[in-house]
Amino acid sequence: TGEIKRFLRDDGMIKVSRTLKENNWKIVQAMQRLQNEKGRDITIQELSEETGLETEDIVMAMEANTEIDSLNKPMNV
Amino acid sequence: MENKNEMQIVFDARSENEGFARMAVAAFISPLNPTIDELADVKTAVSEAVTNCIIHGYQQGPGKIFMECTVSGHSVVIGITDEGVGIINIEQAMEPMFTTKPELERSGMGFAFMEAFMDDVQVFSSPGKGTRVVMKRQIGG
Amino acid sequence: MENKNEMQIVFDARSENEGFARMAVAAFISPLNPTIDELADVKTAVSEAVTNCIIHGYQQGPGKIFMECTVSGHSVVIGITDEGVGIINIEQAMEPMFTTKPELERSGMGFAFMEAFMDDVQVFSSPGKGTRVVMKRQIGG
Ligand SMILES: Nc1ncnc2c1ncn2[C@@H]1O[C@H](COP(=O)(O)OP(=O)(O)O)[C@@H](O)[C@H]1O
Ligand SMILES: Nc1ncnc2c1ncn2[C@@H]1O[C@H](COP(=O)(O)OP(=O)(O)O)[C@@H](O)[C@H]1O
Ligand SMILES: [Mg+2]
Ligand SMILES: [Mg+2]
Repeated sequence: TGEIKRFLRDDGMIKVSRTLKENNWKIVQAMQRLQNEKGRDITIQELSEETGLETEDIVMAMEANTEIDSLNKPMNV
Repeated sequence: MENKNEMQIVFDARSENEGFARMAVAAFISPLNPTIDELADVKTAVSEAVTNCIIHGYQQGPGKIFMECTVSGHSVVIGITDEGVGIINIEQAMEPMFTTKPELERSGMGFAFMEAFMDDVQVFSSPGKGTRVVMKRQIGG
Repeated sequence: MENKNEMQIVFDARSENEGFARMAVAAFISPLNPTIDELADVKTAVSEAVTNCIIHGYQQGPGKIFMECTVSGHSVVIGITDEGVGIINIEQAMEPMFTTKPELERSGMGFAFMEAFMDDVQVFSSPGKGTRVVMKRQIGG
């Protein structure tokens, strides 16, 4: 079992995903860069091309972000 | 995407599933290549509708939430339904700031957010039977 | 999480929904706080099962895929079902390297991957009626 997994990872068949935090940092930076360059809202595809991350990883990282956002929100607005 | 793509989800009315519902819709519509803002808008609307089912529909008790999403061309339609207490006066419920649970965060702004973030929001409800919200949004085109 | 949490999804058998299915399961189990590796394992197993429904079950034609996920304690059970052509010899189908579509990438390793990445995999099938795969995995504890 361990062998198959190791084989797949070494082979690049399974992408060893970066941590959400690393992805997040990449995404936030890419978003600012692209937004400045294009002067408009960025699509998920553009972010994927810019960061080299799968759109799935971007959706995941954005979700992690909203959770952090809502934790930072004051409770009595 | 040329033709219609559909999904239906049934899940337990628990606050930990709010993130699941939001992500499931985000993942389902991401082949449309939404912008980051479009994605955030749709997720917020889904969150508000699902929270309403949990808090108001089922009064935080057990129950099932039914969600469907249909994509055709650039149009996204999302239905979110509970079999909870229902709403007596829908028009009043949809007024900004109207709430029957004033102790909650963002009180009374759920429907206002759904209407702000989606192109169209319709609410159907029968007291004692449940509530259904259908929201539409044009994405990426 | 103390008690059971359940979801069921029905979606169109299209390759663009593979990512959706994978993400939906990932999002649903994330309150269990899985490691990145646990998440990757479960996502790979779900991908393989869903791909099989699309490619073999429905032969890339139209159809619905039924997926459920139940979390109780640290245990995750995922069922993935199609109403496609079915499998005549399940034992043979599950042998590593066995495939009826040798032109595909990773030929014949789908079930081997599911077995490698999950604690338990069971396959039920009736020729002409469809196929059901039930996979279990202990997560985060
Ligand atoms: N699914 C539902 N079931 C029963 N009542 C609901 C439901 N959704 C909304 N309502 C009613 O509509 C009111 C307004 O909803 P909303 O605008 O989301 O504000 P809030 O959730 O902050 O009260 C709620 O206070 C509740 O009385
Ligand atoms: N859902 C399904 N419906 C019908 N046949 C299936 C299904 N899943 C698997 N099979 C059969 O089992 C074989 C082995 O599957 P798998 O191990 O995933 O390898 P592969 O998909 O590369 O062929 C397939 O080639 C196919 O004949
Ligand atoms: Mg509300
Ligand atoms: Mg396969």
